[in-house]
Amino acid sequence: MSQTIHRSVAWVFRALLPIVTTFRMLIQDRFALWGLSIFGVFIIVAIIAPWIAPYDPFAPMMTETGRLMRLAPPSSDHWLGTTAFGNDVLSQLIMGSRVALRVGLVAALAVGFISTLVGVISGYFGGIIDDILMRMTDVALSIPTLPFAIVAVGLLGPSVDNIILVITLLFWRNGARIIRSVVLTERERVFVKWARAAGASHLHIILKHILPNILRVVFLWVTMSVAFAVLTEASLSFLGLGDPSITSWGQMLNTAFASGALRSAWWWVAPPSLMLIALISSLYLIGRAYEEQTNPRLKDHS
Amino acid sequence: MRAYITRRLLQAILVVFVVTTIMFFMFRIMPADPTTMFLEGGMTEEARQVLLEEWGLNGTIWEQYVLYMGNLLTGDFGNSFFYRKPAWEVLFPFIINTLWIAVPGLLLGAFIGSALGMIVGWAPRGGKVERSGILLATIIRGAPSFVVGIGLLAVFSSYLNWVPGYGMGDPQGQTGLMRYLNWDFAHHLILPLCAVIIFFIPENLLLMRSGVVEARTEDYIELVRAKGVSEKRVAWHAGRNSMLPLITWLFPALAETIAGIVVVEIVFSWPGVGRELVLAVVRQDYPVAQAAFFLLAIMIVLANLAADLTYSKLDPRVAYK
Amino acid sequence: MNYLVKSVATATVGAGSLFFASAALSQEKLGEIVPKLSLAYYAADMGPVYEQSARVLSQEWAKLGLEFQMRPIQFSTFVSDIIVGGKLEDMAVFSVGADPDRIDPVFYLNNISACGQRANGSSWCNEEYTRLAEKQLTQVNSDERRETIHQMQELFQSQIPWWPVTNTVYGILYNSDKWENVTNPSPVAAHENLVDPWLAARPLTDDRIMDWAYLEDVSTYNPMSEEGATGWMRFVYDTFAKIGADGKSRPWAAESWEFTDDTTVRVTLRDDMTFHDGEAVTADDAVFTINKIVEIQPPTMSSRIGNIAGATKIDDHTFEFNLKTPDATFETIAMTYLFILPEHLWADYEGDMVNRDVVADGVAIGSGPFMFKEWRVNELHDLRTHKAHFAAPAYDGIRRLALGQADAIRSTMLDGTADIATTVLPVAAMSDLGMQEDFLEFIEIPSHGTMMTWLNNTKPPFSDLEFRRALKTATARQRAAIEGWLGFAVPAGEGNVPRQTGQWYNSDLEPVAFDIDAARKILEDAGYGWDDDGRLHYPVK
Amino acid sequence: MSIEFETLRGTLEKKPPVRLQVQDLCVTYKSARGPMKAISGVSFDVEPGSNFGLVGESGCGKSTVVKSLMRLLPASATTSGKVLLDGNDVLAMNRQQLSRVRWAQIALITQSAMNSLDPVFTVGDQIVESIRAHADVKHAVAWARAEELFAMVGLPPERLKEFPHQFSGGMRQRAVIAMAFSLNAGLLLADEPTTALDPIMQDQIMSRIRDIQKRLHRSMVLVTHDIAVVSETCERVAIMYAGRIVETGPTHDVLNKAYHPYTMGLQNAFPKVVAKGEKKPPLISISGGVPDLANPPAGCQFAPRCPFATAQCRAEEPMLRTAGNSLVACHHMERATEFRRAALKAETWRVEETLQ
Repeated sequence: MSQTIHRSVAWVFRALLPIVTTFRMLIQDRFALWGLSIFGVFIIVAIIAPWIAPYDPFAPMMTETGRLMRLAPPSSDHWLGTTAFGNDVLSQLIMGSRVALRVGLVAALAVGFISTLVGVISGYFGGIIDDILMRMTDVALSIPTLPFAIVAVGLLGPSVDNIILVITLLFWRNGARIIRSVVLTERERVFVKWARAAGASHLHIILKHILPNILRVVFLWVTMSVAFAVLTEASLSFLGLGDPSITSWGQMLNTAFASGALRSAWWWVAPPSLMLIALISSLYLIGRAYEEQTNPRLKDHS
Repeated sequence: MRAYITRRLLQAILVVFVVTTIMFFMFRIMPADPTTMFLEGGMTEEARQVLLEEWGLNGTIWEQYVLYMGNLLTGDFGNSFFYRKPAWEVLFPFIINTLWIAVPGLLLGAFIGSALGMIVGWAPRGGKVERSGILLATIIRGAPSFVVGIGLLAVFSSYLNWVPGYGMGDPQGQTGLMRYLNWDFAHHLILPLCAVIIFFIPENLLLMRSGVVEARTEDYIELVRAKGVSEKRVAWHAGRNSMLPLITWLFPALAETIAGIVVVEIVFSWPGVGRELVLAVVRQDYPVAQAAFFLLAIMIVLANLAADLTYSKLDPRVAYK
Repeated sequence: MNYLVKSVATATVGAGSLFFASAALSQEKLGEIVPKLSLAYYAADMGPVYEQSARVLSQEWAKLGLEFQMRPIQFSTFVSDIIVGGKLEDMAVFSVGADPDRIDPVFYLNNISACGQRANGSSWCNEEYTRLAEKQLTQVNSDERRETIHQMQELFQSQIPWWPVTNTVYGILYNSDKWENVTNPSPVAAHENLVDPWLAARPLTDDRIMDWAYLEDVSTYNPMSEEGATGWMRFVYDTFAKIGADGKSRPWAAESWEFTDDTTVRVTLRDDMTFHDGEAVTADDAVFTINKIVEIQPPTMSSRIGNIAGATKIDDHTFEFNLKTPDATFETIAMTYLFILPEHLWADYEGDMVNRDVVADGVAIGSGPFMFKEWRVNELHDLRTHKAHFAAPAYDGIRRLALGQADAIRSTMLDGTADIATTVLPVAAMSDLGMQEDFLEFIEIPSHGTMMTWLNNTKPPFSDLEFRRALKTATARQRAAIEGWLGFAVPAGEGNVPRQTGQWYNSDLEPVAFDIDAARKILEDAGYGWDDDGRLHYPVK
Repeated sequence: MSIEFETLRGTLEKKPPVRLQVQDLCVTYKSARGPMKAISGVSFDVEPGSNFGLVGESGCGKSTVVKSLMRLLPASATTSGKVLLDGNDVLAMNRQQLSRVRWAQIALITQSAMNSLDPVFTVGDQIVESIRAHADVKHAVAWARAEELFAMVGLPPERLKEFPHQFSGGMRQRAVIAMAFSLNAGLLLADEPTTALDPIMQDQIMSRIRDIQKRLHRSMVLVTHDIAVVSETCERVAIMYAGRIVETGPTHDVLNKAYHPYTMGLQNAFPKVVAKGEKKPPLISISGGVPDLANPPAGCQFAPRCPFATAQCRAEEPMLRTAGNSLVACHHMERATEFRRAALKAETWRVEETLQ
């Protein structure tokens, strides 16, 4: 029994190793540094959001005269002013980070898992399984992203969990294809042939030989999926399909847009837009830098 | 080559068939049904049955499915519940409006994107041009299309007031074909088109750039330069070779384009397929929504096929078994 | 998100229960805990107002020791599941619009309160109340009917199965430099009214086309199948009568009418009416239209023509309605809805009349104040004034722009492309604009549109009258009006009929003031108790 | 043939062979491990119409020399010295002048023809591109010239319409050769044109190049590590080692009366075809490797591998001095005859015993 624990611990350690090396490699690239730091800030803000948000995101702010403080421009006690419903924009912004990251990370992990599963199985086993899975991927690739999401959220109801489910249903397809192509090249490697000849089980080969080598692509794909997930959640919320009981940035923009305050209340519209851009592009920065470091032909040899 | 095309077409038909089926069942198991709009107004139960029967919604789901698919083969998308006109007739004018921003947007975005990508890719490695090019492209790529839309609206329409922000033309404008060919329509087209172009540039730029960066280390580039041709011509060789990954990405990206365009149409009140699709889904107008999905699925599948064919034209090495 | 609601509630309740626990002293055994209640409301696709109101109301109700699960539901699913589907789990907060039909209280009294009615989502069934409901329908004499209606509200107020929270205030924003005499359509919403402000308005400049920034809700110009935009259809097709502000019908195409007996109404038409193609409007057209409708029974009209047997011509300008049963609402609901089609354009049409594409056939011709000119779907509707109409407006035409989103409407109002805006742009934004810009004027339209709270009367705790009384006492109507509707709604009255319906509202129902402590007192007297962390428990069995 | 084509051919034929003078050429690469001096002070002249050989182990910098002559080095390289084509210095030219000179006066046959042709353009188009870059002629005329060039290298003209991947290795090399002659450049640089080919094909290609050379009377710089090829093709030769010319002169003298130990070692390491009945000399290789250019040893670069190296060799770098008809960079060139006899014996080159 102790022997298997020992081996699994070793395996976990070995699986973690590439992530550590990736991290160290990423640091050298200036873009990745920028991306990682911005992303890090978002994660910290998301974790400590309830404590640093000055007000409850939905609490109505009252003026001295007891009237609802609507569309107040930024002031000392409301750094980013208030919304058309008298809520504090800064608190909604901070709480919004929690939603964006929750959707982003959970959906990305789910997408990453399914893409890897489909990619590895169809890439490694090939034959009929490969055909079936690839035809399924073709079908999934032909479904227009947002319209499908609109129908699905209409069907399931506009809660955050449903949005995560819809995003997972939508984005596993691209990853599956990328990972499958990488697995195909790995499978042809000589040592895989030897291992097979030596009687190793499929699972053993996949875990020991195939998976570690494609971790690079999986990591890249998961980073991109976080960006897609945040982007799609924001678009869905903006279209009014988001969960109104939460304060995602897309939801803030939807409320601003629906209240016709888009042009007058810049302090209500600009911050969530900038947060979205910052978060998504920081992820793209990490993904891009990662791709350049690990793709020999792109590496900057100067 | 011919065998390949027929195989791909068969595959395409299968894919479109499956997508339409998925969409059909998704609409049918929606809790609300199209008569909801009238129930609120107090429609009697018998009247509701008459409507359901007229719209072919009263049989079992399986009967409805067979009926729908049967009609589909004969090109009949069924009548819209809301407009009571053939779904195709409802959608057709919207398709043209969407194409007005989708096609030029896609092409201009791809053209500008790849041109910039070539410049950034050809610039000295690690230089200022490369760094700022990549940073800018990544930031714009990070902006959701509605943020781009809102930004354009805020700056050009409300602050600078150069361009109208909404609709497709002045209410007094001419009608029929002439309405598309006049200055006023172009004036309204500018902002939504820019939003789509901006939505497209970053991907193209970054893909072309990495293509050019890879190509410039190739041996043939050295020989071309040795031939004493102009530097621009040498860059063209690198650019020409990096068009391949671009094309394979560009056409299938239509699935994402439609998503982006739906939001652009809503932000700019542009009467296109995307906006009508959202309205149709909210109204439970299945035939129109399904016709729109059918149309989008076909566009995407054809795009994939087009990508493969142009790929072979661009890269002679790819022979088709 | 709901943990926030819970934490706010427990904090305040904690203090409260400390006080009560010490007062109660005795080791009172608590009954079973009241479970988490789901609160359904319109999702974000209907705008942020409903979410904000539901939150405010649930915050106050939570002070009774209750806990809520917020459940946003998309509009169409909400209507089909909860309003007509009978699938209301616990509670719902939603609103119904200010349709002209609802000036006659039958919707509030019967449709959503009487036994067996499909729209009775709160599934409250009281035999006595339902008997009165059927009776008032047949009372053609309005005084008798008012007496019965007031009695019904008395009975309803004693049971309070559900209750209204606020009445919506609509608004109109118009360009006062270009238009004057823009009258107030209250209590009906502007897009449902014809005379106010549309026919009353007068142009001040040479731009004699009124541009109305709105959304796209018209599905066809065939009045037999249009349900969503009946208001707009009445611009083209005249009706026999018009609803007045006092809830009574006023003559329109029908000069006068009277009940010759309980089931026949003799109507005399105006003699100066012409269709848009110049043909005179006679009783033949009216009789032809009514009999055709009764014969075809168009589905969308079913709720209004169920009681009509047919029509018989008396002479060129008089005819009689033959009703199946006496119907008190005929004047206010049917006469203001039924339209007149030109017989000479429809008589020889064989196809399915209900689905006839009138625009394509070029027969979008009625006798209303405006003539059809053009319809670009999802873009605009263009109507020109029918000069010969007896109440023709003082300008040349009306154009409705299908902009469909608040920001577009706002900017078209500001740059002068649009002259008037009535909805989609929130009322608060309209009033802000009215104040900021001197060329924009804002009119407030108090309406009978109602936001109401429904309870599932079939199961505890809502089956207990005391609990319902306590819940009503803890309903923060004022806060909902201010924080949910941004001040553009007024706290609703008592009973189930809106105060704005004028004569039908029973004003001497004894009011229930908002008071959390009184509400907790009611619960305590009824045997309910609170545990240490302030959660409400049922009385001990 | 159209008149235009005749005029084009006429102008090209009249172009004289070019005189190349390379004076003190230095090339240093900027790399992660600091600057690397790939070429330190190479000078040689190529008479018009003559063939000049550049011989040395791979990594001795001979390809870098060729590339620097046409300024094709990557951005990380810095070049100094002079490269005179009929008197004007290529290194001093601006981009405009350089592009006029490239291919018109100085053309290149690359080493690995495998991927030196752009895969997405037809071979014909690439040749036409080189012609039209310099001569303002219609596409058809340039195509006719390309057909003539293909005939010259023995390739069927209809293959011009095909893509590089449809050519075999040998055919692709011949296509590159055809392209090199497209403008009848005065100076031809052949950078190991046959290394990537099998021996039979090598011989065919080299004899093809020699015939064209004789017919067109161009000057040529042939870079190779194959002494046999050099001896058959080039009138003069230079032996390069670690970025320097260690010996240069008429091919016959250098190969038969070598003064520099490296030249002697080079000959031993190369299989010679001997007349029937003669004993085959043993193959002796020079042990050790090329010095690390990042931190080169002091004194003569060959000292660490030279069996006759003395203290002076390790201290002071020898300069090129005349020896017979050649120039040689060795402190002990006067003992050349003794070295030559010792060099023939295998044990001379065994490193262990000869640690003087």
